[in-house]
Amino acid sequence: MNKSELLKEQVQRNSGVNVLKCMRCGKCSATCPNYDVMEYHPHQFVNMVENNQVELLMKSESLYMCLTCFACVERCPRGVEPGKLVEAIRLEAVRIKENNHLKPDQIVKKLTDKMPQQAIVTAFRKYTK
Amino acid sequence: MQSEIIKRTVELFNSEEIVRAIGWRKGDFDYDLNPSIFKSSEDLEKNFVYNDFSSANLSKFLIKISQKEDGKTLVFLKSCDTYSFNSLLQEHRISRDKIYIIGVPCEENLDPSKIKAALGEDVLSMSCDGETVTVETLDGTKTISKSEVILDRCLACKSRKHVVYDELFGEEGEVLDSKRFDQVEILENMKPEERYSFWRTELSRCIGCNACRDICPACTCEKCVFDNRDSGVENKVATNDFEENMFHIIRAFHVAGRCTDCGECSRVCPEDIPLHLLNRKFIKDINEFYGNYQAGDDIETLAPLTRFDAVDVEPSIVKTRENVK
Amino acid sequence: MSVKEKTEFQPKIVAFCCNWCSYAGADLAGTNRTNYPANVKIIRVPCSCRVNPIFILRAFQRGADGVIICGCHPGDCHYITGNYYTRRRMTLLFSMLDFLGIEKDRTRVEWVSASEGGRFAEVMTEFTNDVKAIGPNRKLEDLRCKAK
Amino acid sequence: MQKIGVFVCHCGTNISATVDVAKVAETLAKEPGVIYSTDYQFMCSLAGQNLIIDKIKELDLTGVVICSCSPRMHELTFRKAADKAGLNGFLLEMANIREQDAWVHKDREEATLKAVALGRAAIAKVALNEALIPGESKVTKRALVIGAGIAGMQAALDIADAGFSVDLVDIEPTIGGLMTQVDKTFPTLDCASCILTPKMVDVQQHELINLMTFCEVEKVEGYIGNFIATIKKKARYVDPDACTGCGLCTQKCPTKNVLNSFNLNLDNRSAIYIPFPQAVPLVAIIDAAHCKKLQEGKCGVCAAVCAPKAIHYDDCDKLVENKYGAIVVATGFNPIEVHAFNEFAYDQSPNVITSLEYERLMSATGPNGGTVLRPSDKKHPKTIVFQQCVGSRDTTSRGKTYCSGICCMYTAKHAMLTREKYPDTDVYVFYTDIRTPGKGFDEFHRRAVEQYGVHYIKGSIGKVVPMSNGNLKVQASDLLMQRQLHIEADLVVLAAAMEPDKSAKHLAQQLTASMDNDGWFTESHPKLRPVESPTAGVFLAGACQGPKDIPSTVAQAGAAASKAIILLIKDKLKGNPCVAHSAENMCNGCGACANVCPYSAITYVEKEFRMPDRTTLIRRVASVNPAVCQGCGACTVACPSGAMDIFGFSNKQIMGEVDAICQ
Repeated sequence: MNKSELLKEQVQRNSGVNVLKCMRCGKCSATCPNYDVMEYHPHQFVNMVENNQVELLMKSESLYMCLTCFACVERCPRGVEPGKLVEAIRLEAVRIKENNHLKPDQIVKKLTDKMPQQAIVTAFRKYTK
Repeated sequence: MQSEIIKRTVELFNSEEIVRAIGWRKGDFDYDLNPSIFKSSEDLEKNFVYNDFSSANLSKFLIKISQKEDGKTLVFLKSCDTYSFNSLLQEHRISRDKIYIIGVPCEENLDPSKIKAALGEDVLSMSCDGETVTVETLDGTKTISKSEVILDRCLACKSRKHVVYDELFGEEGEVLDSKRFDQVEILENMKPEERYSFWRTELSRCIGCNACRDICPACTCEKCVFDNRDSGVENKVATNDFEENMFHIIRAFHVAGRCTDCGECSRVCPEDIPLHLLNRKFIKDINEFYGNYQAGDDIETLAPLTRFDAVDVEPSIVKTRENVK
Repeated sequence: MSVKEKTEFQPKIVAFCCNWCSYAGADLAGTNRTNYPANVKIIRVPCSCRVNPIFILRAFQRGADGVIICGCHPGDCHYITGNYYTRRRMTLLFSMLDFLGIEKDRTRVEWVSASEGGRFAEVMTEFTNDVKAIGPNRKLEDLRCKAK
Repeated sequence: MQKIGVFVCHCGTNISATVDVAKVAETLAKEPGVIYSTDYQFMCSLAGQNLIIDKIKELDLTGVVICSCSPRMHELTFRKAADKAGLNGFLLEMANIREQDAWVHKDREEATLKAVALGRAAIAKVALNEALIPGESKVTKRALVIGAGIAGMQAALDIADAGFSVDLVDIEPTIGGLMTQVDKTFPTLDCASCILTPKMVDVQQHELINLMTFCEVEKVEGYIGNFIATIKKKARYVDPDACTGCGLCTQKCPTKNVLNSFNLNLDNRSAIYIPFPQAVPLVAIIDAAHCKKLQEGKCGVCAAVCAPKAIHYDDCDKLVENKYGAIVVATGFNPIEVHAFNEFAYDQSPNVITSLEYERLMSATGPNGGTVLRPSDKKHPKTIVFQQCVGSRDTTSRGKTYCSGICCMYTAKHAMLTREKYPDTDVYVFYTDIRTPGKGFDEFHRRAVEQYGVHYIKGSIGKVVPMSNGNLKVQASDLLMQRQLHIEADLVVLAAAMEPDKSAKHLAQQLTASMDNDGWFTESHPKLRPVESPTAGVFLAGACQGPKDIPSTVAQAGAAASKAIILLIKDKLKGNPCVAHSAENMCNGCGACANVCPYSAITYVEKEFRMPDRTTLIRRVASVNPAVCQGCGACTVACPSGAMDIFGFSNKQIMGEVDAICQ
């Protein structure tokens, strides 16, 4: 198992999500309130995890654009729960620590009008010493 | 308690509510009780005993009486006996409307053979006062702590709750969180060879007396398959050693899902074979595989072997599971 | 066949096959000329749920070394629900035999459909090899031998 | 004294190449009970069969064992031969030494030994066989069809055309079923009424069809060929024989504000009503819950205006009992309720409707006479958004896991008809997958896209927000363009999943017909017996068995009818004699056997027994109905006492085989 596959495995295990249950209906992205500011959208999170592209997601700002409102979790007809997947990928990002976690001064720079409040909270929450 | 029970039963006799009562009759000694039918209040007043040795489960006697006799029969049931009663009711073996149940409270019963083993065979009488058992022997009075002489099955009591009764003496009890599967687990944790040698030692003592079958409230067949000459497995005279061992496996299988774990089989076994462990193994497996089930808990839920789930475990689980070596 | 093979332990294996799926699957193995060990002797039953635990123990009593029960796949039973009962009964029975210390590889349940001739042969070959590996069945008979 | 004859077949070289047949015959000759043993080139040939017949007669054989091919191949052939010789066919057993021996083994010695073992098992079994005579039962030459939608009507017509009387029962006051509410049908776009109403009239006029509308099947007992059904005739308060269907009562009725269920509550009707103008029978009915006379005791206008005096306020439910030989189930389907899908705001806006409601909006008999006007303000909608898969392919508790099968097609139909009638309307269809596997179906869908300019978007509506002007803000995903869409729509149409009709469950219990987890009736075999229920004598027509469109429904109804006819045309049914039977003296009446019986073939009777001490005793014992029992044997293992056994596969016979094999 290479690194990408390992990440996929870990993300799925931590979230309890089975990405293979997705039937590509797009309900998650349809229901997402922060769709427009995301580079990768909820359904892409699911599809990209399936295709071993967790690292791309970890690098993307989209990871912190998710408001964790769980509308996608609520509405998904197949019980895939994309929101939980996002959380698990965030956790992976946090675990890498020094490599990519946000430093306090970085967060300050990100405090723009566009940044949703919940994302700020999330950013702090993911901050580790 | 005994006098209260007698008083009430006499009332029921006098009001012609009941025509007979099944209870425990005084034997040669006050610890040696026999299940018996009392047909008059006089007989009952004189010979009925309810004490720490009233161990026998009386529910099975109701079958023949239900089939043959008219009038209402009173039966005394301890909490564990009520489960057997419900099972019999569920299987249409007894008629509820012909039976009056007095639920009698039960602490632990005592085991006369344990007392004898500890204090010698020459016992004249035994009585229990709270925590101490006082024993009159030919050598004089002796005492022993109750906890040392409790009947084995009562040590793993599953429930003090009477699941069915018309009248209850004492407080309503509760289902207990018993450790009754501990012994099964000990065996499960042994190596198969050790288990094999355990059972070989135990079952080899079987003398084919059929006491386990005759006492069992789930073994109520009009004619046992092992007594039937046409069944092809008649067991009257075992032609080889395998047959008695087959008897115990099949007997356990036949009561699987129906056995209420009353423990009578082991209590009456003259060779002290722990037959209840076979039944408990089935109960434990059923709980693990198909969800918790207590036979006799109610009379609606179908026994586990007469229902199924489309997603039941496969038999291969026996090979793959980790909790049994 | 070499002399060595002839003298090796040849287990007696009884296979109970349901009439509608597994017996037909066994017939298909024949039609396709798919080999499996001759140790396996098939008894036809209407449904796997016809197999009484007594039959299995009887087979062991009379000298069988392995007993396998084959039925339709769960959900495909010709009698709608028969094999679901088989599944529960045999799970419990096998667990009990294990509890008594009997080798787990002597008994088996397999679901073989009428179209799975190849699988029937595979299953029988595998089962025969498993039983061969554990050797002759003594334990079941010995269980009642007087302890000395 | 057994006199068993053994016949070993060479099957050309099929068997003899691997098995030493002469040696097998020679060895088996020494088995106890065997008085004759031989081998022959082809046992199944005429000469071979004659050999068997001659030997049975000559040696007065009591049992025959044929060592040859699979009994699945030739058991019937040989049984017939034995019968011809005067030996009951069930006194013959086969040892399968071809498929299960000669063909799967290479070593001649091994295969020969195995053939001997299999032969021994067959001899051991045949020695215990009993002569069996299949039981016979009479067939009642009348069919019951439950549900009078397109499936039930088709089945009833076919059965009646074959010359058998049919009772056609429907829970609604009119026949026709759900198709009466449909406007046009795909892929031909012909009007549903034009093809349905003539059929309804055919049904009404057929002299062998007895219409029982507004009736419910309460109870069904009995078995194939001999069902007894109790049917409840619900109070209609109008004598259907007297009513002329003039409709005067409906015009004069003062209660006009009852929601009209035929138009899915999109408009109102009176308390006494005729469901729709083409209803069959064309007879009024009083909705008791809303009738002033029945609720409050005053009014009585309808009775006053009714010239034929057809109205009876004292009408009540009646039970009738009838006998039937065959039952066809055609209870159909309904769209699911969509309230749980709150993201679509169905409960918040009248302009969010289901597809069937849209069907009514388009229909000439609908609330607006066929003009599509949105419910809130009767304005003509300019933007209509369709959402597919509402509750279909949904594994959550809100929906159904299966694909409802017809939504892709009816949505395409709706979109196409809308664009044709109102070219100025924008139509969007949000889909997950398009599934159009019927004849001409995908072409139909492509026409909607290519010729009618319907915007098909791969994606889903995420949220519908009703606005104060009645319009709907629709937020949706467009997966192929990777964008989120925001559409202001006038009307949102939801393609709700299909579910079985609610009446089906009770019926299934009565018929002991099995259902799957979703409540669809299960067929006896998914491929080879698709219109037969596992309960013998019960047949399945239409969507009660699973989601279906009209052509498949009609086809299946015809198939179910022909299966019913095959049954009804017989005077007597020959049963399978290999059925269970209970030894009453050993039976405990515990009920275990009945609990596991998939066919409810076991009932209990109170039986009097003479005891050895001359007393009598009454016990409950099991009794098997041989006409219903299929002989699976589940009961025999559930029975602890061994009282339950099966003819042809008895405990002793199987143990005889076990013993012989393990010898």
